[in-house]
Amino acid sequence: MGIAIYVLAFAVLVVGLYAVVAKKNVVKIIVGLLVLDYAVNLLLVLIGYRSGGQAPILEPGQTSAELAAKAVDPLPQAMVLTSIVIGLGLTALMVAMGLRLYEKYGTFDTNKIRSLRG
Amino acid sequence: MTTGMTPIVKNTARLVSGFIAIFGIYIAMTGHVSPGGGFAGGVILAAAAVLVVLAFGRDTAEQIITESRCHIYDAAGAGLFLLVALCGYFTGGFFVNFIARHSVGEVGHLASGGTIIVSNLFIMVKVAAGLAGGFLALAAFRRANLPDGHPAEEL
Amino acid sequence: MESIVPLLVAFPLGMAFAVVAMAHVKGLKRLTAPLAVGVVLANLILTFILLGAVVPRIFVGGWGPDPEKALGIEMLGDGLSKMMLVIINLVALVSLIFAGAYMRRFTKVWLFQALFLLMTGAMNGVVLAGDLFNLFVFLEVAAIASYALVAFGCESEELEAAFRYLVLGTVGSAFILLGVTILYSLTGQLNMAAVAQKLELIGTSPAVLLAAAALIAGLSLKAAMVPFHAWLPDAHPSAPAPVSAMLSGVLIKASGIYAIARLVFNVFGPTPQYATILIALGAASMVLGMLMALGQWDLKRLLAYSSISQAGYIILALGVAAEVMSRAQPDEAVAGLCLFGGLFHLFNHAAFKGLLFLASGSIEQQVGTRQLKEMGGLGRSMRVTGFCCRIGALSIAGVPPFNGFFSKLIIIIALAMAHQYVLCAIAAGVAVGTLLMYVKVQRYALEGPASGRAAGATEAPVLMCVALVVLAAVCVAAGVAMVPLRDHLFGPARDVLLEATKALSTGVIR
Amino acid sequence: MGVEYLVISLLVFMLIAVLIAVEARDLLSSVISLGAGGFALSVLFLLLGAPDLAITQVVVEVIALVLLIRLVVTRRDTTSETPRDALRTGLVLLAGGVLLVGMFFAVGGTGALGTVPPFGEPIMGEADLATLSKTPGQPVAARYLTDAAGQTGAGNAVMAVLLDFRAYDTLGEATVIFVSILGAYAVLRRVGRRGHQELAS
Repeated sequence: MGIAIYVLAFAVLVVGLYAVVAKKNVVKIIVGLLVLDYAVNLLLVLIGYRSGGQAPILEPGQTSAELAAKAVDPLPQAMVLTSIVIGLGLTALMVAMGLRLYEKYGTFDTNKIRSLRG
Repeated sequence: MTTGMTPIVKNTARLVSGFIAIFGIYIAMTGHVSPGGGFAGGVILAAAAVLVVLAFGRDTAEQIITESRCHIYDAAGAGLFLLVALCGYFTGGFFVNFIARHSVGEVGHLASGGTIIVSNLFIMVKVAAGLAGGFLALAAFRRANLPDGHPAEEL
Repeated sequence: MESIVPLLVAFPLGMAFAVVAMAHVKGLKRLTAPLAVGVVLANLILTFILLGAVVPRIFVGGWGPDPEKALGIEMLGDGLSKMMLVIINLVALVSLIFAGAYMRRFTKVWLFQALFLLMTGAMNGVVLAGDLFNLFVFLEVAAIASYALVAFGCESEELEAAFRYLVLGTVGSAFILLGVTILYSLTGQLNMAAVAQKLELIGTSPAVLLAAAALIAGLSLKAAMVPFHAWLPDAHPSAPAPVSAMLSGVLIKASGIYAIARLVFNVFGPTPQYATILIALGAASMVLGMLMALGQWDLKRLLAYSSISQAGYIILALGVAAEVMSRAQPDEAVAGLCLFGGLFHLFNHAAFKGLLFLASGSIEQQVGTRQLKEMGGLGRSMRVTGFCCRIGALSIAGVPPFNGFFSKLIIIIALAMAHQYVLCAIAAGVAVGTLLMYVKVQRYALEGPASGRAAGATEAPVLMCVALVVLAAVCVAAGVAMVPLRDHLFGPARDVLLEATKALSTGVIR
Repeated sequence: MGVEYLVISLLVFMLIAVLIAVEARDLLSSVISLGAGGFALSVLFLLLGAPDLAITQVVVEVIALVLLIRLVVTRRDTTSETPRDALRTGLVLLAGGVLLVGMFFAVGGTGALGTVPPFGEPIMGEADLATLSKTPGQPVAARYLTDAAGQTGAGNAVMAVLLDFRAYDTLGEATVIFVSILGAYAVLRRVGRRGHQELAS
C-alpha cells in the first residue's frame, strides 16, 4: 500500500519532467515546472507521515511528550511551506516572462521563438 | 481604461473583501497556536486586494493600492522582519527569540511564543504587499504591438 | 568574532530592501548606487577581518552547539567558505563599480542594484550554509535573482535566454530538493555534519546513491557542466556585462562547484563512484567547451563557452583528488596538490573571466558590436581597456608569469603525479586550445586594422576603466603572490576538503 | 487504514488532473486542470496531518491560478506538436522514472539503515523519547516536537520550527518572494535598455 503511494507520487514527478522536456509551449513548460514542484512537495510530506498521526499542533491539555509520540514530522512541513512559497514566487516571475515573450514573438511556441531570434 | 465588472460583483466584492482581509490577519496572528501563519495570512490578504482590483478595475483600485505603496510596504515588511532578527543580537545572537528566552508565555494563548507573532505579522505585511504589487504590475501590462489585430485585452 | 558571520548575509539583504524603499522617496533615489557599492565594500572588509580569525561553530538563533540545544541552522566559517567569500565579494565590488557607468543605458537602475545586492547576499548565504535545506533556500534566492538579471535588458534575446535559464535552473532546484528529501528520510538530520556522521554508518546504499545523483545532477545544472550546459551560452552573453561577470565569475562557482565540492567531500565522503562522475563531467566540459568556443565569432559567446571549459578544469581537479583520496592508500600530498590547483584555478578564473566579461562590456558599449570580425585595432584606440583585456587573455590562455599559467601547471602536474596520464594529456591539450582561442581574440579585437564602427571607438568612462584595472592587478598579483596566497587563503580551504567527512564535525558534540 | 485508500484515490485524481493539464490542447483548460491538481494536493496535505500546508496550498493555488489565467486568456495557442518526438521522450523518461523508483526502494548498504523507511513509519519514529536530549545523533524532528512548547511557547510545532528553530530559512523564504516580485517588475518594464544612438543624443 505504501509502495503504491510513493510510486504515484513519483509518477506525478515524471509527468512534470515530461512536460518540461517534451512540450514546445511556454505555458505547458510552466505547467510542467509547477507539477514538478507539487510532486517534490508531496514526497517531502509523505516521508514525514506517521500512520494515524496527528497534526504537529499541541491540543488543549496535551503534553509535549504525548505529542512527540503521536504527531507527524513537523520539519518536512516547514520545508514544504518554504518550497510552496518559492513556487509561488517563481510562478509570478514565469508569468511575467511569458507575457513579455508573447508580446515580443506573438506566440508561445518555443520552436518559433528560437527561429525568430536575430 | 477598465471600469471593472457589473454592480452585483462590485457590491459583493465590497462586502466580502473586508472579511477576507480580516480573516487573513486572523490567520497570521494565530499562526503559533493553530494552523496558518504569516505566509498564508499574507496571501489571503493579497487575495482580497486581487478581488478589489478585479471587481473595480485597476484604475479605481489604484486610488487605494498603488504600485509604489506596495513596494514600500513590501520592503518595510521584509526589513522589519530582519530587524526582529537583528534585535536578537542584544540577547545573544542573530535570530535569537529574545522574548521567549525571557518568558515563553502561556502555551495556547495569543501572548505566547515570543517574537513568533511579531514576525508572522511582518511577514504577512510583506507577502501581502509584494503579491498585490506584483499582481498590479501584471494587470497593468498590455501588449504594445498586437501581432495581427487582436482586440485589446480586458482584465 | 563569530557574530559577524550572519551579518555577511543579513546586511546585503537588508540594504537591498532599503534600496527598494529609497527608490520611492524623492531625493534618496540617487543615493542607491553609492549605497550598493558601500554595502559590498563593507562586506569585503568584514570578510578580510574574518579571514584572520578562527571561527567556532555557529548556530543561528542560539540553538547550539551544546547538545542540549543543538536544533538550529549551522553556519560554516571554515577555510573553504572564507575563500569563497573573498572571491564573491571582490568580484561583486568590481562589477558594481563597473555598473556605475555601464548601467546608464538601462532604465530603473535601482532594480538592478537591489537584485544585485540580493544575489550577492544570497551567494554569501550559500557558501556559509552548514545545513542542507538552508543551502537549497539560498541557492534559490541567488538563482531567481540571476534569472531576473539576465532578462534585465527586456529585449527578445534576453527574455528568451532568461526563460530557458529559468526552466533548466528550476528543474535543477527540484532535483536538489529531491536529493535533500531522500537524505533527510534516511538520516533524520539536515545539519551537514550530522548527516555526514550518519552516512558514514550507512555506507553507499542505492538510496544514498540516488540522493547523491539527484544532488549532483541538480548542482551540475547550476554549474553548467556538459551535458547540462545548454542554458549557459545563451544566458551569460545576454545579461548586462557586470551581471555576466558575476554569473560566469562567481555564480556558477558558488552555487555549482562549491556546493558540489562541499557535498561530495564533506558530506558524502570521496568514494570511487563520485570521483568517476566528477572526472567524467569535468573532462567532457573541458573538451566540449573548448571546441565550441573555438568556433565562435561573438566575443561574449566565446567567453561563455570558455567558462564551461575552465569550470571543467576545476571539477576535473576535484574529481581526481576524490579518486586519490578514495584509494586504499591515499596519497595526501598528491590529493592536496590537486585540490590546491583546483581551488587556485577557481580563484583565477573568477578574476580573469570577470575581467574579460567586463572588458567585453566596455568594448560592446564603445564599439556597438560583439562580433570579433567587426572589431580591430582596439588596442590602440582604447588603450586601458585593450591593455587590461590583453592581461586577461594572457592569463586565461596560460602564459607565464600570469596566474592562469600557474594554476593550470599545478593541475597538470598533479594529474601526472596521480598517474592519470590520459587526463593529463587532455588537460594539456585543452590548455593549448585555450591559447589558440585567445590568440584569435587578440588578433581580431585588439590588433589589426580598425574597420567600420571600430574606427571611431574611444576609451570607456573612467569608472569602467578603474574596475578593469583592479581585476587586471588581481590577475598579476595572484601569479606573483602564489605562495603567500596558498598559505593564507587556499591552504585552509584545501585542508577542509582533505579532511573529508571529518571536517565539519571537528569540535562538535552532536 | 482508511486514510491510505483516500490518499491513493486522491493521488490518482491528481495524476489524472496533471496529465490532462499537460496534454490538453486548449491552454485555458490546461491551466484549470493544473488548479484541480493543486487543490487535490491541498486535501492530501490535510489528510497527511499538515493543516498549515493545506491552508497555504489553497490560497497560493488561488493566486497562482489567477496569474496563470492572466497569462493564457485571449492568447492564441499556435504550437506545432510532433507526437513522435514527444512519445520517444516520454518512453525515456518512463524508464528513468522506473530506475528512480527502483533505487528509492532498493534495499542495500547495511540492512534497513540504508533504506528509505516505509510509508507511515518516518525516521523520526526511531527516536528514543526518554533519552532524546542526552544521546546525540537521534532524528532532530523529535526534539522539535518535544521542545517546541517548552522552549519557544508556540503550540504549533511547525510555526516553532519555521520562526524560531529555523527562522534563518524563513528569512531566505521571505527574500525569495521579494526577489521574484522585483524580478517580475524588472521583466515587465516597457523599455529595458536604450540603443547606442539614444544614449549619445
